Amino acid sequence: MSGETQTLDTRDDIKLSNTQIAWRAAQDIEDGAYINLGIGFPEMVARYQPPGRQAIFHTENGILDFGEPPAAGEEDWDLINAGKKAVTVKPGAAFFHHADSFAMVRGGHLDVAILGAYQVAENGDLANWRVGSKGVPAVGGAMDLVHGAKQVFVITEHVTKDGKPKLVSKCTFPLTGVGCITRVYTSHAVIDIADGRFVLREKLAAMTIEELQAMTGAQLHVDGAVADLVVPAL
Amino acid sequence: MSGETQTLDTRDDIKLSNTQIAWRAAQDIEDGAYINLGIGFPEMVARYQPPGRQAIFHTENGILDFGEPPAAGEEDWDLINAGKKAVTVKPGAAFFHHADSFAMVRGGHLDVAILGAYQVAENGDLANWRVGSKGVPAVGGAMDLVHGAKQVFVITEHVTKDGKPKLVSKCTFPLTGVGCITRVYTSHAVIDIADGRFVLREKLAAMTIEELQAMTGAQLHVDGAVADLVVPAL
Amino acid sequence: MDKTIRTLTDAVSKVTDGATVMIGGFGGSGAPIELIHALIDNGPKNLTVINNNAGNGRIGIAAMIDAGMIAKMICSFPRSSDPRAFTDTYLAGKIELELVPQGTLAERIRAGGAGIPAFYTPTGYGTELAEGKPVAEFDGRQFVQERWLKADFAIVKAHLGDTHGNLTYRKAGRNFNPLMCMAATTTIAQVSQIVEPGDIDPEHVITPGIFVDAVVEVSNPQQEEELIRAGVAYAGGMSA
Amino acid sequence: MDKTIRTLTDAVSKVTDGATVMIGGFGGSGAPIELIHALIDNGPKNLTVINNNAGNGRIGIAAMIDAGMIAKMICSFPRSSDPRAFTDTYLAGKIELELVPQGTLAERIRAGGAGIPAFYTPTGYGTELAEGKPVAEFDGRQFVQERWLKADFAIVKAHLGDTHGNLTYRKAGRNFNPLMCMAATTTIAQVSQIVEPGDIDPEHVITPGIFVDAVVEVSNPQQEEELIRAGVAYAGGMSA
Repeated sequence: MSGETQTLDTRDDIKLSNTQIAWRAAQDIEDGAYINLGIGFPEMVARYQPPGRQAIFHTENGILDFGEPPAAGEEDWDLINAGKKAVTVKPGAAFFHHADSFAMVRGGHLDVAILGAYQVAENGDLANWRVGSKGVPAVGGAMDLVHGAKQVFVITEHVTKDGKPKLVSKCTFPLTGVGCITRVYTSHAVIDIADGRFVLREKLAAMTIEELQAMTGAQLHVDGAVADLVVPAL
Repeated sequence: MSGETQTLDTRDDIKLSNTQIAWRAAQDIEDGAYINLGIGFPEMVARYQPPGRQAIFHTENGILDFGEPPAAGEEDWDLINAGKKAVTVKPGAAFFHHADSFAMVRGGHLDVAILGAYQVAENGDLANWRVGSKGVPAVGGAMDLVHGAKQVFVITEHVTKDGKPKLVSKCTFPLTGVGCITRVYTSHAVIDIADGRFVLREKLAAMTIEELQAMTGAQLHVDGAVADLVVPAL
Repeated sequence: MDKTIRTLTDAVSKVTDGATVMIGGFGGSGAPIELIHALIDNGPKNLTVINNNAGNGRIGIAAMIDAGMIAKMICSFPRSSDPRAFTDTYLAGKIELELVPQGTLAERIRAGGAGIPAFYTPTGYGTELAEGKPVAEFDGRQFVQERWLKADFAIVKAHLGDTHGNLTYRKAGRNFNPLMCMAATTTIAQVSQIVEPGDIDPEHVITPGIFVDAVVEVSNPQQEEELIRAGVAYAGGMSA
Repeated sequence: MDKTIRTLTDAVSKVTDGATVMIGGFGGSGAPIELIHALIDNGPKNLTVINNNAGNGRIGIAAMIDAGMIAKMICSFPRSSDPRAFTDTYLAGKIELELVPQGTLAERIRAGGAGIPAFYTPTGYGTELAEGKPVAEFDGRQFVQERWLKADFAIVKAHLGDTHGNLTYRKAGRNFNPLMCMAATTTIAQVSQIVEPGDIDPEHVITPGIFVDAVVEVSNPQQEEELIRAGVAYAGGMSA
């Protein structure tokens, strides 16, 4: 399958930007949800909470209900998130130590964790911490976050920069977790993982299922309606 | 051995009272020691801290550095010890939950735990939670306290009310813990447990080692000087 | 988001027959007497109850036993100054008992809340309470494998609670309460005062709101010890 | 009882060659920079260091690496904005790395402090970080067995400390610090202010004094992030 997809163009004209992927994922976060956003791209999701909904954000290093970054020059470097960026707290925040923080993670208390990915397999396996055996390995909280949250979402480009599929039948990069991902938001589609299969829920209206399948490294299944993936210009 | 000892009289005239046993144990608690006293008789030890020494008392239900009972009528029933008696706190006290409390116990952070006993065996086994299989069993924190404290002492009468030895070659009552006791303060002697043997350290001057041996259910070893067990009138 | 529930009865209304219920408190300290009595009024049966003790006198958990609501107690010390309710029921063979050393009980509940399915402890090794449990050697010493404890509901007593569910406790009333908040699918807290988010300093929150589902205000909570001394028996129907 | 130590150098004087040292902090938040620099001045070698990260820039743990003091790092994320010290030393094969998922690292340290020699976690199952570790099934799911972590010394940064060793922290500077206090034979805390017993409300104590052996006052502690941004390199000899 990867042989077919290598000839594909990523077609920037008909894909979502990262901010649009983040916006789409944000629409599925319910009011009052407790959520952890992975460092980097997933942090964008916080910007697009739908009006009237208030999610509560958890960061591994011991804060619940943190908020926006402070103004430049106003940073308190004891008040940072897992990405070591300065943050603020909202009324109702709490501080706690790392064991309590990961009790929240591992103990199933988070409603949603949203992470980036190098590869996601149709059985829910995730690879997102290293791409090979060279250099200095660093895992942080990724392996913990994929276990425990009630739902673990991935947001990602549908294919790599050189056109290889990121949704695959089996991960070839080192695993972060086994059978842990429940939903994937890509630049082209929204896909659930159920019973070891990719189930297509939404796709860009401008492309066919066949075109999407050609960009995907494992079989896409259809189980009920496939909606149009519609996002605002951002 | 129990055959011999059944004929013994407990000889009230030459034994320590409970307060005297508690006093003797208290002399071995160093300044600044963290200590847990079992419910009941062991609680008496707190009264006899030598002048100039300040031990810090831990109670399983989540207080470090608690103090005397309050005056009658001044009780706060959220401020109790493991025996459910009202206590007070000293300056420098801390409150914590049960998992942190038993982390202190199990994690080796207490310097000393002092407990009562039905039987202590020469290998350090302790039986102090039930004497048979009838009635309602209740264990509380006894099985936790015998593990983790750097030293676990027993204070006890040397023999039972009907003259049977409480220091035995093997416990016949259900065990609280295996190989956990390091020192025993009795109504007649101070005995260390080392390498699976009772080693006599102090005895009442009014009795011979042979007389003490006759009241004891396992061999008493002598390893160095045996001091006189001297306590004040209390 | 507002986790406030207006009445005690509503707060415990989802507890139904056969549920496993953790109840906070050590003896009467930190015991959610008003929530327990509301639960008695609602009357679910065949409950498994997890508490350090097993009731005292004729109120609280003892009154639940008297009402025939409890099929099984998981506890460390089923004795009290007036243990008749449990003792009589147990000796009559009408209630099951799982006796757990107190520190192991606390750690099993914490493990349930922290997603740790099993752990090893020195506690109980070589005793009848470890019979049938796996044993393993680490660093030359023997340890017993213990499993996590979880529950459908936790019913706890706190001091302050904000509308997000952040809680503080009073003195030794903390005990098992914060652990049980973590280990239950649904946690219901009675608090002496409901405050606004931000009124509790984030440094002083003991139970973060993520562990709490419902908060109900009981502004002058009863103390089990005082009720026992006054000889009170819970007569039912007083929670509404 | 007074656990106060007057100087930073005295506070870390017992840390000798070959010791295992837990160092608190997550990145620069809660990192005991002054104690680390005093340790560099004392100069013990062949240390095993446990921290979430592995140093940043030319200060703190990075400066320890530059000084050739660390034989092995146990951490979850040996990367930073300026990771040269660790990266160069690691790629040159001159420092050993034990990489541990962050939550497992926290739980292993807590287990060390709580007397739990081993526990099971879902984290890492099926990944290369679980290779060679025992696996067991509980409730139909696979879990990895992890062992406790203990240390000879813990070096932590707190906010208030009383002379009995009771500690509070500042905001997310709490992180690994309270856990490391529990898991070390000897715990040394730098605090912004030493206060009298009773000045910290017993309800607000985060680390009870039983876990702390020495308290040293550093009234205006440095923040790693600010030093990095200022391009500071620790030159040694500045702690006395």
